[in-house]
Amino acid sequence: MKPKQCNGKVVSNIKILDNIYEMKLTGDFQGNPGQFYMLRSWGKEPFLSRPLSICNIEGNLLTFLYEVKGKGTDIFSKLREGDVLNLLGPLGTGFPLNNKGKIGVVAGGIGIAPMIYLCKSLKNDIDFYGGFREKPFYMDTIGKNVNKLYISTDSGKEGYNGFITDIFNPEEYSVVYTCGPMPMMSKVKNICEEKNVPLYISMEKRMACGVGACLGCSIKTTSGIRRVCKDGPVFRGEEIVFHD
Amino acid sequence: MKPKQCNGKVVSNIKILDNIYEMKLTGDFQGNPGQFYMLRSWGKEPFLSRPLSICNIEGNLLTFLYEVKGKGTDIFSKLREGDVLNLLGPLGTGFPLNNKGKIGVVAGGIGIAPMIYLCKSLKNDIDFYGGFREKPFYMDTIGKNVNKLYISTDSGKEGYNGFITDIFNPEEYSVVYTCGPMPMMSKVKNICEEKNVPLYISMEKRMACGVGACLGCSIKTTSGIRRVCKDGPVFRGEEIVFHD
Amino acid sequence: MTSVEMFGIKFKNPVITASGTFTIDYEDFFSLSKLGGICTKGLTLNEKEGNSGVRIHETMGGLLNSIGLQNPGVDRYISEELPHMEKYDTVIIANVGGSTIEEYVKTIEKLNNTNIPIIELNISCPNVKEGGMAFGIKSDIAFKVVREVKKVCKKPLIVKLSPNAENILDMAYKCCEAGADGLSLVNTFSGMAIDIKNRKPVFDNTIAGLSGPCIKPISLRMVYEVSRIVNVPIIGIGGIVDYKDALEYIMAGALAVQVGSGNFMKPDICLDIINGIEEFMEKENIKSLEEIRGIARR
Amino acid sequence: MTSVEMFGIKFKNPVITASGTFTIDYEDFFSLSKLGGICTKGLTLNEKEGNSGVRIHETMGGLLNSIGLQNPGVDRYISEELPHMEKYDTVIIANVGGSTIEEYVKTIEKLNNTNIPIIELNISCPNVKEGGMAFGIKSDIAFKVVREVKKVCKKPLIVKLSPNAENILDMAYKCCEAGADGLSLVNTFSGMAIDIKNRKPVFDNTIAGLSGPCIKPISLRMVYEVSRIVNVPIIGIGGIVDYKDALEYIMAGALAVQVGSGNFMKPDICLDIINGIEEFMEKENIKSLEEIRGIARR
Ligand SMILES: Cc1cc2nc3c(=O)[nH]c(=O)nc-3n(C[C@H](O)[C@H](O)[C@H](O)COP(=O)(O)OP(=O)(O)OC[C@H]3O[C@@H](n4cnc5c(N)ncnc54)[C@H](O)[C@@H]3O)c2cc1C
Ligand SMILES: Cc1cc2nc3c(=O)[nH]c(=O)nc-3n(C[C@H](O)[C@H](O)[C@H](O)COP(=O)(O)OP(=O)(O)OC[C@H]3O[C@@H](n4cnc5c(N)ncnc54)[C@H](O)[C@@H]3O)c2cc1C
Ligand SMILES: Cc1cc2nc3c(=O)[nH]c(=O)nc-3n(C[C@H](O)[C@H](O)[C@H](O)COP(=O)(O)O)c2cc1C
Ligand SMILES: Cc1cc2nc3c(=O)[nH]c(=O)nc-3n(C[C@H](O)[C@H](O)[C@H](O)COP(=O)(O)O)c2cc1C
Ligand code: FES
Ligand code: FES
Repeated sequence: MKPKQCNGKVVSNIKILDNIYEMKLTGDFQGNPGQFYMLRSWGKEPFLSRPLSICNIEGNLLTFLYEVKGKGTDIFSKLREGDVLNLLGPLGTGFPLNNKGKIGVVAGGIGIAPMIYLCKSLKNDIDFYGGFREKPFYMDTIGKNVNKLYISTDSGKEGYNGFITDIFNPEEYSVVYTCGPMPMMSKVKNICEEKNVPLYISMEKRMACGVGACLGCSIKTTSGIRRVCKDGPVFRGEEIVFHD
Repeated sequence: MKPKQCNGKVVSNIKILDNIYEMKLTGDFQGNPGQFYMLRSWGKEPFLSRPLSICNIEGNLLTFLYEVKGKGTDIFSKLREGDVLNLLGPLGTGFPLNNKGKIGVVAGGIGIAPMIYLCKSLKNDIDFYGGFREKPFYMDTIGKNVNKLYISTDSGKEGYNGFITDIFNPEEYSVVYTCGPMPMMSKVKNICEEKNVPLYISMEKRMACGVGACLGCSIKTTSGIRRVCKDGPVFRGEEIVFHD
Repeated sequence: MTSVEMFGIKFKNPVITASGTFTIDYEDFFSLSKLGGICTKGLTLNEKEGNSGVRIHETMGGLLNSIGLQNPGVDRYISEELPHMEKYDTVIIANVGGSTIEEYVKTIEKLNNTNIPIIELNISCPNVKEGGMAFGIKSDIAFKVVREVKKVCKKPLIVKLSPNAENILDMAYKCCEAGADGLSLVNTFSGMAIDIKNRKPVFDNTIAGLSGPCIKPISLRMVYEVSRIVNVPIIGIGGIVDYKDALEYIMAGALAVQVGSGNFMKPDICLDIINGIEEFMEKENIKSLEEIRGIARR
Repeated sequence: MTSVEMFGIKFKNPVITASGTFTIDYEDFFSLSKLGGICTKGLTLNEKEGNSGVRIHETMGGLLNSIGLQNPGVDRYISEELPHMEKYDTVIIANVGGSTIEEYVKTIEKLNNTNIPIIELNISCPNVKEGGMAFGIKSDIAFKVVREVKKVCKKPLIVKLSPNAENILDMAYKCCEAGADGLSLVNTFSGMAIDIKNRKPVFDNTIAGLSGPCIKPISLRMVYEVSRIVNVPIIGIGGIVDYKDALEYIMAGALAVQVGSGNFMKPDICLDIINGIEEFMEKENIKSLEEIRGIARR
């Protein structure tokens, strides 16, 4: 599927919780779970577009789930029905979907965004582990392929009080997928390695071009320098080296 | 009337003709004809605010009439009901309102903006001369103090076919006010000087601060260097020196 | 909490308005006594009318200006404008321009007789005797200027560096050698714009001065580098429009900052910056700016 | 109509993609044969992994980058990437980096054996033998590099100037004296950013390179000034994101332009620029870009 430039028209853009928003666009979209789009709804400033993962695609409806962090996401959060964005995508290499057996998905915070689409696309049985700070969100959209849903919160307000990695056991799974904060993913990697379970990690690094040209998103992997935007964002667990 | 920072909420923002828009804001506004506000409806980019003349104030309703020229006015034209702008004003020195006798007003193109408020504020009998490129606009709002309305268009589509200065004769007026393109105002000045009729000219120059600090809007007058934003925009005719 | 001291003079806070961008006209919008300090417009010995033609041109993230040092001359400044400014409880810094060493010297002699506590020497002006190149380009020329000025100047002398200097480190070093009590940097960058419809430069003078957020990455780098090699107080200038920008300069090594073009965005932007610094200090439990000054250098 | 010629080589139009900002990856979005030319990423003798840590930081109107010349080395570039790029009908310019004169020379000897028609020498790289200062700062050092490179280079040689040069005019002049067949300017400006939460520079290397619309007023001024004193073709670079920017450079004296960071805004931004130039020429009845090249200088 070749990426392309296209427009998306805002159908809805609603606050889910605190700084978390869900935006739905209509247009001509395609893409696999783990792939992303570069978005902009402005002219020259901010200079760069912003990468957001595909959270769902259904027909001509594309869903993003995003957290307001700074300038760009703040502008996104103010878009209204009818506003038009420029999109570039689908970009990057997503999750492999051809694994057999039971699958474990471990997501932290806004890292759940690509995992929603993943869970909807996989035909396997899935156990979903979601770690949140204050309160879980968006878990109602997770779809029927999810068998068991494990929730943790740092606040203890819902689910297990602590890190999701405390209650994550990969032994039953043929493969594990993870996306979320680096420390969480690093822990997941250690756990999976211990139990010898194959792992796929969705990485994040600041991007300029999103298409593989600027080398701004390069990371050092065990298989050499790789671009998160083109060679990833999804990498095999053994390729990724986490620091501290 | 000290200028201040304030907000204005868009009540309406409608296209009048081609690139001409009328925007009405609610807020706590004050100001005299010929005074202006610095407006911005964005963060840091474009960097500078944009000056627009008061086209009318009625109660808590402030009207601007503006032409889309570039970045800033383009953004203004896309504002919708409920959007909020930052305003600074009222700024500058407006038209003197205490002249006796019949008054001539000569305006060209978007230069009519401040003249609308002027005509509504003066108690005198007014003859209004409006010069336009294609078609006259906004002339229905001019108010009942206007005695005679002379219109010219370059296109010949309405009114006199040619320059408004061709049909302008200041002899009956105790004072003349003008705002519009430099060549027009220069001609008005020559005509008034010939007939010895006092003239007030509203000048325009690119502005950065709008409050008298940056000296970006300085012009050379017969009474020395003057700031358009603070010492003007309205100057006595004899102060202004037009080049070519 | 936010106060800083320079040459034994106390500033309420490290936020000073930059030369040529802030005048008494701003008193309509807030009390100028809230400012750490105010830098006057560039004062020259005689009145200057400034440049003809377009004086301001907006660019991406900033603006080009070609004001041309318009000012009433030092005498009229002292008699007409200074008394009004002195009503406010803030530190006044007199910014001095000139095209010859003699002009600088004479202007400063006049300022010696006022209560203005600090002089800032603008060495970015074109230097007529040396063929129009600014004093601030070559460090040897700057050295001479500063040494001569220092001989007559009875107040602490801050030298304001130009980012167009051939070598900003050498420039800073030589100015200190010549006796500068402090450095402020930077002045505007030489830039230009062309009007493609007229097929001509926008400015009558062709070259104009670039300022605003667009220059911040470069000016911050200069402040960072200079503050590592000199021991005098440094005032960071360039594209500061919020408290985060100001803190970057302070963490790079600046004792105080100047806000220039930012004033055009919002007349009381300096108050926002001062409040922002204060809140940041509270949140991060910083008792004095000294704790974070130059901290990014280590 | 928009075509230009340099060293007897014809470019369809004056729009070339700048080194390090454009790769074959863009072929998904438009036919690269539409471009006037493509500059390769900076090629070095041996493979380079590039810098650690953050590599991109957005600033007002642009970005800082600290890629650190990541590239597969000239050999692998020639064997793996060049054949793919050569499928397109556009002029390829090989951008060459290095830390010593010998490295430049060896890299260029390898490029001599390819069909690449033009070499662009990036003298902004830190120069290990002279203590890490870039070759592009002091004109005497640049002179030596260019003279040595010129001895072996069998293709027309464009020297890419750094805006951090102490004296851009002297630099341009010396590079031409040393045999440069053309000049391109500018490379990125030395800049930095500080993460106030961490109280540390954003980049592991502290200093990074600033590019984008924010630098345009400065780089345009440099192109304007340099084009007045040299007779070789000049390629204008810096902050070009629309046809108006490109035309400003051409009116300042540039024969062609390079678009760098702009590609990140919109993958086919170069097409928009090419079309915009064409429309402008039609509207203004300009038959050849020669008619307006340098017109703002007169
Ligand atoms: C492949 C990929 C997919 C992503 N998918 C999602 C998603 O589905 N939902 C979501 O909420 N977020 C997602 N992100 C992160 C999102 O792109 C950033 O949060 C966003 O770009 C921040 O922009 P901003 O203007 O709001 O913040 P800024 O003002 O630019 O910066 C705020 C903070 O965000 C970080 N940041 C800035 N730019 C980037 C960038 N280009 N990439 C990563 N981090 C950056 C900086 O470290 C900074 O501290 C994804 C990132 C990548 C690389
Ligand atoms: C005191 C005063 C009152 C004004 N009142 C009105 C009004 O009531 N209605 C109206 O339509 N216009 C008015 N103008 C003109 C208006 O301010 C400019 O058209 C507007 O700022 C252009 O901004 P822009 O971003 O759309 O264009 P830009 O993209 O900034 O530039 C487009 C063109 O407009 C000119 N321009 C740019 N900035 C300014 C500036 N700050 N001042 C003047 N010209 C500029 C430039 O020469 C350029 O060619 C007034 C100007 C002044 C000084
Ligand atoms: C309109 C204008 C006028 C200026 N006049 C002076 C001046 O007279 N003397 C001086 O030393 N600097 C002058 N400057 C430079 C500023 O003091 C400051 O060094 C520069 O603008 C960079 O800071 P900024 O990015 O915050 O604007 C002027 C700047 C502007 C924008
Ligand atoms: C991410 C990035 C990588 C770059 N890599 C190189 C390089 O390898 N060699 C080089 O000569 N210039 C390099 N440059 C500089 C650009 O070619 C160009 O000179 C500079 O970005 C200014 O142009 P712009 O403002 O259009 O981006 C790079 C710039 C960027 C943004
Ligand atoms: S973001 Fe440019 S290569 Fe990945
Ligand atoms: S716009 Fe700044 S002095 Fe008039």
